[in-house]
Amino acid sequence: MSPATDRERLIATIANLLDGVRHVAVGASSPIPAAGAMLRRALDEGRRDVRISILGSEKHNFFTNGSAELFDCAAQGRIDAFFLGGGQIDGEGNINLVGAGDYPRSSPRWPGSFGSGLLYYVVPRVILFREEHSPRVLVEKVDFVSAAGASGPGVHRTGGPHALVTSLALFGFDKKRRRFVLAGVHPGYGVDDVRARTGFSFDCAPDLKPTPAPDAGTLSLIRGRVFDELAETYPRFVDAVRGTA
Amino acid sequence: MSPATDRERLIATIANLLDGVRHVAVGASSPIPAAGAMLRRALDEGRRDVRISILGSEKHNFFTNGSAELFDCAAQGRIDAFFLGGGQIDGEGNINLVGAGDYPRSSPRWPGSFGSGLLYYVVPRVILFREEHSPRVLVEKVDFVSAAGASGPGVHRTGGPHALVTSLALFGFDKKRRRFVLAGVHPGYGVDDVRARTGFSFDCAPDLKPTPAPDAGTLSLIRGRVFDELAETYPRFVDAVRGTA
Amino acid sequence: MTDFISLEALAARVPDGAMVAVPADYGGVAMAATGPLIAGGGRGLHLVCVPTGGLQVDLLVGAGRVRILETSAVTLGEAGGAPAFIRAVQDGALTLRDATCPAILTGLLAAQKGVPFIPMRGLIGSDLLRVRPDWRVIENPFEPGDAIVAIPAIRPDLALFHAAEADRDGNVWIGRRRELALMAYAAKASLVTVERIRETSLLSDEVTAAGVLPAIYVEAVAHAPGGAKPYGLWGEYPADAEEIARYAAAARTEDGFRAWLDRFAGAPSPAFA
Amino acid sequence: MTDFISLEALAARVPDGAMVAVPADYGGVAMAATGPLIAGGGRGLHLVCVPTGGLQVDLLVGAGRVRILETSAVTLGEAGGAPAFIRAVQDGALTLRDATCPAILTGLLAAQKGVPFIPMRGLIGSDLLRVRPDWRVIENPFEPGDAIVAIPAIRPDLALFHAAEADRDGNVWIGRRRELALMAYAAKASLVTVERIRETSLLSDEVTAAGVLPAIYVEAVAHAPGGAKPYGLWGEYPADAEEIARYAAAARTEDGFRAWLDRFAGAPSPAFA
Repeated sequence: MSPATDRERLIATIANLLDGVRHVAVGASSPIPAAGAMLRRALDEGRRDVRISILGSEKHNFFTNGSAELFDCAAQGRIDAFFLGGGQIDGEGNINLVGAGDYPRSSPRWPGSFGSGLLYYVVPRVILFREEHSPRVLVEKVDFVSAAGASGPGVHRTGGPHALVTSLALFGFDKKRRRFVLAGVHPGYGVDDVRARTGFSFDCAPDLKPTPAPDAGTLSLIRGRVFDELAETYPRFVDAVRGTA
Repeated sequence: MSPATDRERLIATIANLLDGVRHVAVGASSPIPAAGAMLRRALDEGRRDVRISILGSEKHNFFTNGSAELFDCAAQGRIDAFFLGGGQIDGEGNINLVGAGDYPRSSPRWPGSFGSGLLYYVVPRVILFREEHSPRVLVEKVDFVSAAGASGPGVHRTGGPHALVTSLALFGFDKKRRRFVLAGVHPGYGVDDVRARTGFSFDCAPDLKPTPAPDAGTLSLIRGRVFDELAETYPRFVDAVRGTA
Repeated sequence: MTDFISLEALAARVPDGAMVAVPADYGGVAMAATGPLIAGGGRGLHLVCVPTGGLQVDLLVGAGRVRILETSAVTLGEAGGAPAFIRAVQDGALTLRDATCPAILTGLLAAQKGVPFIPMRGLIGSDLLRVRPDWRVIENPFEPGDAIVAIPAIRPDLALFHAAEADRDGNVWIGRRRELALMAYAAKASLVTVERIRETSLLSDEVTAAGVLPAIYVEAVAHAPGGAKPYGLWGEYPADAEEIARYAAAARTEDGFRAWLDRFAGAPSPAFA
Repeated sequence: MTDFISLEALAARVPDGAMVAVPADYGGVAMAATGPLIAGGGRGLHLVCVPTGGLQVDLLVGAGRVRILETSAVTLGEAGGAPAFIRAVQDGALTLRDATCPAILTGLLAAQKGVPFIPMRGLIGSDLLRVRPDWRVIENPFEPGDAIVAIPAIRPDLALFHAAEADRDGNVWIGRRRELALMAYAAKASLVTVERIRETSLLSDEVTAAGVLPAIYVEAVAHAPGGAKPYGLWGEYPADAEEIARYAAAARTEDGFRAWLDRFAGAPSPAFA
């Protein structure tokens, strides 16, 4: 078997972050998070049932109460993990899905905040996923806060950032200090590379190590069952990754 | 054709009170109000469409969003008329559906307030219907206010009592003075009979007259089409009234 | 995932003191679970009627299983008042939380939405508001001087109801009785009895999917054909008005109540409360 | 009762300045009404995207028909950003009301419930709250010191969407796309385009009834087979991703936008704004 590709490593990293979840929701157009969730489900089979809701998918959508049900479920505590991205993500975990520069005439203007204004606050494990790791994306301070990374006392907050996964590294988030903590660097890079390409300051975990590659059994699951399942929703993505594997 | 019975007169009286409505809702176990609504619909045919929702009926129920839809529709202003009764009704239009005596150990205890706590406030024409006309029912002051007849400033109030119909008389309601106004007395009775059997004081309309009997065309509609339609939901009631007609 | 269990096992999942939401007469009452619930379920229940109660509530109250009763009404419909409920009220044997239908629906909606309260119109000037200190009059933040009532969230431990069908995944077809979905969303978990269990997924076509409560809300399903009787089930069978009237007559006395219940439950019922 | 009219007549019922709620890409977009709306509908519209917008919104914005845009996002999905929307934002040609999906759904729910507002969690500490002075932070009346955001009711003049079927009474089958019902409850009236009109009542059996929006909310229906294309319609046909991508490429220029729109509408479009 060929070694894990970068994307397969990301999928395995995400599956690790989902250890123990009962229900994970995945936004539209998110093949790597969806694959991570499918891998988690495959790894847990026979021990624990993992539900996956993929927004916009007819097959992976058991909701029957319209657009509201995802948000209701999340507010009820029935969703353990969700994925968010961001045109900008800052060192306090604030995310910006609206645009750079002065609002309202943002440039670039991105689509908008979607459900982040609630989900970031009530889903216990929000995994921030953005492949591009650059000072343009990972900024000191976002230009517009679509959803805040942390909240003070007096704000009901059962959810928030659990990790930040990029093509370069894996960060945890320290809610008390409101700072990201570098927990793993992908092979071929060092902490200095991460610092050079990150616009915010962060801490380093004492046990910082290279993010592990999936073992052979896991890799085989990814290339077999997970990509087969993923192809139902993301056929072009699977064609592309299978071509490189 | 035999002359109108008392109940046929009540049905015609209610149909008159519903003149101009687009949508009338009728509670469960209310055959006379339902017949009044059906007569209104029959009279308006070809000129104006009248919708009737009968709660608990499968046939006359176009709601598809569960128990909430009636209340939502009412709060949206989509229901023009509704019927309420009351173990006690007082001179300010307050109604008591809970029980007599000291709450909570009421005696008698009636079923409860049902939807009155909202509907009385937001349905423009609430028709209070109670066949029994006695000082026991029509009291000076109810023992428990399930829903208030009138509200002061600072209370959103788009609905309230429009009329009170009993086996003896028809009252209107003066919202400003918070008093019932006797508008009609059924044949065979006079104002003094009404006073003697009413526990609250009330005003008399200057044009007070006997409540009119339905004309021959209306009576024929009641005995034909209206009772046929009513029999789908209230077969035993129709058997009984047709036996006396 | 959803467990498929017996009525007795279902009833045993209702612990002492649980807050349990149950539907109105016309809405899919899990009548067949009532006997097992009295025999082997919890005591000191807090019943929430969505939004009114009937025979099942009267049986549970008469059997002394209810400590708190939150409802907009208890009635046997055309058969008249609910005898055990009326006795319990007059004996002061219940903590009553009298409500109005939309207030109960609003409280459940607040739980569905994960918010502490939702406001509703009406109620001001009523004694309902006086006897419900848990409801608060607040000022509409968008219009000074406009008073409105805030109804706190109702978060039942369990919702208990009967429906036509479940599939093997635990999805339940509730059709247009969407207050059952409301109860299930608001509750921590739902216990459901069904007429039939089907082998194909209710979500496999969009027409049946439109009437489905998804399995995520459903903790357990018990197979109970005719499980709403003597109440009816929409699209399945009508209510047995004669039987309900017989109950209403019998339950005027404690002995008559017990005799009817024993016959209904198919076994002598255990000690009441 | 519900009127059955042409797409042009339907579009003509959208007056200048109307607040119009439209669904998300996946939810039954009345695409076939877009051309007629630009040709003969109102100007200066206030669009409310439930809860996000796509191609239809981009066309209306690009044609200069939109004055206020209330949305949680505008996107062409895999085809990328919405070019006319982005241009209008950067030109300052729109009054933007940026939101988050559940805030829009909450505002519509408040209208459905006939209340001035409903609270929601989240939002605190965001710039959404800063740019939406119409949202208020209040104190939870049941827990001192607990801040929560009150979202005011959104009461559209019209809801405009596409669905699979209507019957002759004006009932519309929406299936599990219940945000269409939410829009319709909240709006004063709904304008609906449908794939098919059937002669038998959708309410005549409980299985189809479960997915019905009743006629009381539906002012007018227009027959428009394929009316969501190039978007898809659940259970009917998939989206045409290539066509949406072609639009995304064409609309990068004003000329390309206009050429695509003329072809889509089947006629030269009138002057923009």
